[in-house]
Amino acid sequence: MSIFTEPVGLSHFLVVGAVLFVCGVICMATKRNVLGVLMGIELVLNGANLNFVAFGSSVLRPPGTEGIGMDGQMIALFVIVLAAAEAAVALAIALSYYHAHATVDVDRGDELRG
Amino acid sequence: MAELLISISTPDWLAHTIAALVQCGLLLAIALCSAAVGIWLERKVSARIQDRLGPTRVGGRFGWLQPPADGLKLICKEDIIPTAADHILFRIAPYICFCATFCVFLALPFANGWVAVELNAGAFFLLAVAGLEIFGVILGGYASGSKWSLYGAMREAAQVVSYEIPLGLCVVVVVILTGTMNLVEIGNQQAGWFFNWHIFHDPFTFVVFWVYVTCAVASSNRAPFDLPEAESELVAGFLTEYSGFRWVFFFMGEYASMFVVSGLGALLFLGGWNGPIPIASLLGLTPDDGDVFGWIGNLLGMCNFIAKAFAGMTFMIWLRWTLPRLRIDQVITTCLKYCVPIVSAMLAGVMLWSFFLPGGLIAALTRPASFPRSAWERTDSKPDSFPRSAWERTDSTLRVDGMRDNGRVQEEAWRRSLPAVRSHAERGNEGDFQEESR
Amino acid sequence: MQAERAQSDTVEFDVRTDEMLINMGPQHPSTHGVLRVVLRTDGEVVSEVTPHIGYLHRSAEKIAEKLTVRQYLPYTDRLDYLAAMNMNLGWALTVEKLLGQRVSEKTRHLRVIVAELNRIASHLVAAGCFGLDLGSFTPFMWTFREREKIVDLFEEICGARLTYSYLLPGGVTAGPPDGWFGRCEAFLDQFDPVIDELHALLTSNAIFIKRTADIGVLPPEMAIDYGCTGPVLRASGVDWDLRRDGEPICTEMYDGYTWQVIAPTGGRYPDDHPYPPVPPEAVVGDSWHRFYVRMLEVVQSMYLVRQGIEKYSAADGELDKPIKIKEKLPKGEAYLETEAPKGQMGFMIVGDGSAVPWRVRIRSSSFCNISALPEICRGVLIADMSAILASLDIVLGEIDR
Amino acid sequence: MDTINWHSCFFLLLAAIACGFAVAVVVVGDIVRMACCLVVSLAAVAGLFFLAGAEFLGAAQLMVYVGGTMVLLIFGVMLTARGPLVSMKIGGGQWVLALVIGVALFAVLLQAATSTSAWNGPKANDQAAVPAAAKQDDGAAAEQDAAGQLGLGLLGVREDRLHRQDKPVLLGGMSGYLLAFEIISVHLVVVLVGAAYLARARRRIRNPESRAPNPESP
Repeated sequence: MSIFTEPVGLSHFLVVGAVLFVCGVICMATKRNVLGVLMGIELVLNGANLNFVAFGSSVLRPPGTEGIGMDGQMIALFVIVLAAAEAAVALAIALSYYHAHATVDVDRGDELRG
Repeated sequence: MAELLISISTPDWLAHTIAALVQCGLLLAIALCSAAVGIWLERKVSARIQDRLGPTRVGGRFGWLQPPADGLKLICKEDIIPTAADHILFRIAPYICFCATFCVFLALPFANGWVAVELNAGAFFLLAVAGLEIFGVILGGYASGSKWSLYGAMREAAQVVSYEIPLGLCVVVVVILTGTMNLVEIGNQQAGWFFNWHIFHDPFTFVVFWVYVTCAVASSNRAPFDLPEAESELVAGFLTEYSGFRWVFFFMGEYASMFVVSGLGALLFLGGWNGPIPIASLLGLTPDDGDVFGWIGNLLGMCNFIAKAFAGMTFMIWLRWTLPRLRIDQVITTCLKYCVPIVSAMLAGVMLWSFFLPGGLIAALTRPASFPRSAWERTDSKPDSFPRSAWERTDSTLRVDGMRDNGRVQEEAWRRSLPAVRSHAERGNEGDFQEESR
Repeated sequence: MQAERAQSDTVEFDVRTDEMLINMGPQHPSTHGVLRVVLRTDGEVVSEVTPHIGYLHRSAEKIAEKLTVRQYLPYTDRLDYLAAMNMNLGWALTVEKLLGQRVSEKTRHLRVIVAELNRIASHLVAAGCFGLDLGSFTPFMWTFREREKIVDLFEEICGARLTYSYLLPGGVTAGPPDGWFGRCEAFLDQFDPVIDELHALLTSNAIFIKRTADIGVLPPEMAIDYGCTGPVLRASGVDWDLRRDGEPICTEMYDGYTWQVIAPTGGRYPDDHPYPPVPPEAVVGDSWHRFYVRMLEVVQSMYLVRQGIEKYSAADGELDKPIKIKEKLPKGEAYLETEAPKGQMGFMIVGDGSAVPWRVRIRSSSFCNISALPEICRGVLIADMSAILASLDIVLGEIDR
Repeated sequence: MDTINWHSCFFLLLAAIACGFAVAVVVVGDIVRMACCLVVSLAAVAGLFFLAGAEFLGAAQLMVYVGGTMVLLIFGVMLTARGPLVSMKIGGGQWVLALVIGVALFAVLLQAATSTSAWNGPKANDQAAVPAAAKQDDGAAAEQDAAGQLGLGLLGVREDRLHRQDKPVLLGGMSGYLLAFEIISVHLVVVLVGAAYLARARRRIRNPESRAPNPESP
């Protein structure tokens, strides 16, 4: 019953997704750099994405059972696209934040004026 | 191969590992050889352009062994890491660059079925992985701790990210024509005479090919788009602080990626392994005629493909030694003001063309009367003018012609989903679909 | 337009980032030697340019105060080492002006021939390096191939390939060997079509035009203010050439020769020629015109060489012998500017009655030309920097002296 | 000894890379090294997508995320990382807090992931010996043209659901993603314009006559 001989299942993917998600959350919590926070968000989204793909995959389930099929990949695709868009906006915000505050430390930006 | 090893009582895991390593080694050899031949070609072609002889002595008359000699010299050089550099990133950057290029070879088919990993999304995968090369360049440029290197890295980022858009659109054009992203199928659909090549499919694809050439040159950082290492402006750009072995890796990565973009161009537009004349099928060297003959035919096809890729490389070398370098704003302008709009317009054009004249230009010219069924008639009534094998194989996966295939899949899907989406269809789409599919 | 640019005190940017100070040189491929230019950049845009010179300073003027004028001649070779003949000529003419000597007809024509041949060689280097600095290596090889033939010719007459020390005050070291003029003409004949190739490779190349047209525009007033001379001045539309407009000792050398001064006065070049026309993007005084003026001057120099060969064989008399090594200089001073390939090269000699000059001063054309660099480089991109620098065609040996 | 399941081996390898570099992203202080680790982690996730049979998605992940997003990130890093800003430390208390929350969250997720037995995957004897091979022959039928199915799905046709005509509920609401596709397209355009607008610095025009130095400069 070694992991090297047993096929992987959905749970394995979910665990990896969980690790990514948690790393992302910790990253968001502990980084003061705007870009660090952004990277945490990317990790979280990827953890979620991995779950979607795993749920939608047919190779990871016992034969005969059915997952969410194409929907998993579809949603993951949307997440990827939206994450790219989000990164672009976040980067633009980071840039203009930098111009305004001359730093990328999120703790300095505690006033809402631009 | 793994089976062979198992049969001589090698443990299962060892057999598979050895087989995998051998295949990796084979691919690596191809990548390195393409880089080495590219370097030799660069030396000889540039020499001819400049009224010189180039290498003449190392390894015989034509300086065949010059690339290994170069490599040996560079490996013997002192490995310098600047004090201001970020040591770890500086060290790994060249390997990232080379590995990304090497991974592309995984999905690059050399002949019908001769590909390490046949992916359904092969064309997309190829673009995606080739795009990773910039990551190594950016890291190298940043980690060098030199302003010139940083400039090179920033230019690379701006340039390559911009050029991925038109490059991707060029590939999409071909994907629309073929209805698949599987590179082997894309190659097989161009089997036969040269007018089956996608470049001659219609006037739009002809234009798209040249846009592809521009973007391919730009995305592999070759002159006149070699801004990241512009030696007269940025000393050597991202390569400024590199020397010896690491520099070799960047260099090999560059030449291997030249081979890749040329090969991809050949696959997408120039028939891949299908020569201008279908020699293999005329001589009876298709897989149908037996394994051995099929193998020989594939070998011919591979030679054909490699010849095309090197022709592409020669073209890039020729460009490099003829044209001055563009400026960064002009590079971006070329991309965003010319390449993207042109290829977008051509995309629309190709869509319309393959909607109305699915058979391509030659079919449209030779059989204007049979419109719009020309594609069907051509394949059904005159199968002999095309290699049978290709058609039959693609037929089995419902892929003969892009439009026909797409139409059929959509039609079937639509038919089967009618009860569910009836209400949707009644809003006006149904009529269109039925008309076009009949 | 460029002037406007220079006058506006702020440079605007879409995405503003940190400013960066960058040392371009002294070890940089496109600073033509050991020039160091400090760039203040914002992204790719250069907001301030400061040239720092002196890395090749060899006390050329001071050395002249320790040697006799003939002994000093080899040092002039090292000023503009790409046009050593013209440096020799400038020194020789200045010494002759101080001594009040005149040379024979044959010597005069021989001087015209070698000086103009060297002008061709110098302009070829300028054109090739221009291509090189724009990232095109091939023109460099092609121009050097042609220059090599000129250098071969020079080697035949004086034995040296770079530092000739041939045109001495009072005469030349030795007459040309047998058949030398024939080989000169043979060179010119085969060189004629090569010029077309160079034009095809650069002048009319779309990328070349995009990279150089309207880049580094030097208005005529500014050119005059900064003391720019030579092709740089003429490309700004100022019709000024010391071979025609200089002191008598210069212009007399070219008596009887027909040729044209290449300058786009009023935006037009003087003559119909078979070479590519001025592209609509080009502005008088920009980098493209500086390149073009040199390319057209090459043709004029070819005319001059051909005429010189004719006149030399027709001339009577002998070649002059140079002055003695320890020729005494009269009390007094002489200053003379001659038209060297890169601009006006001026030598000033103050004699105190001995054989060694009391003071020598050298006015270098590249020095004045590069002083305009900060003005014309404001607000350009980094890539334009090397284009502008190449179009100024500087030689550090002459700037630093 | 059982036959080695290569699919599982590759999964382990990629999962280790993905998780390891994700942890590295958290631990490493230097922003550029963080970005580097993140890229490796994301690339490994793309590999996991391949293993799960989502080839198109894996390529999309490589292209959009690793290629595009990371370059954007690095761009930002380079524009903003200067001197002391490169690493900004936070206090130990915050670290502890974050770790506690993180571990708790992980425990919950782990429990959720492993609790359902159906999720534990196919057993070795369920399928032909190697699922990677199985994927190639019969599982492949469904995965054969994932990109095509995705595309049709975006156009409102769910090819993979066509055989479920017995359950109209499944088909009714979930027939396709045409509307989502359209919304996202518009969203992307808005984002493009918005990002371009945000990134522009406010213009300080002292001399109204002066113009931008190079209208074409990026």
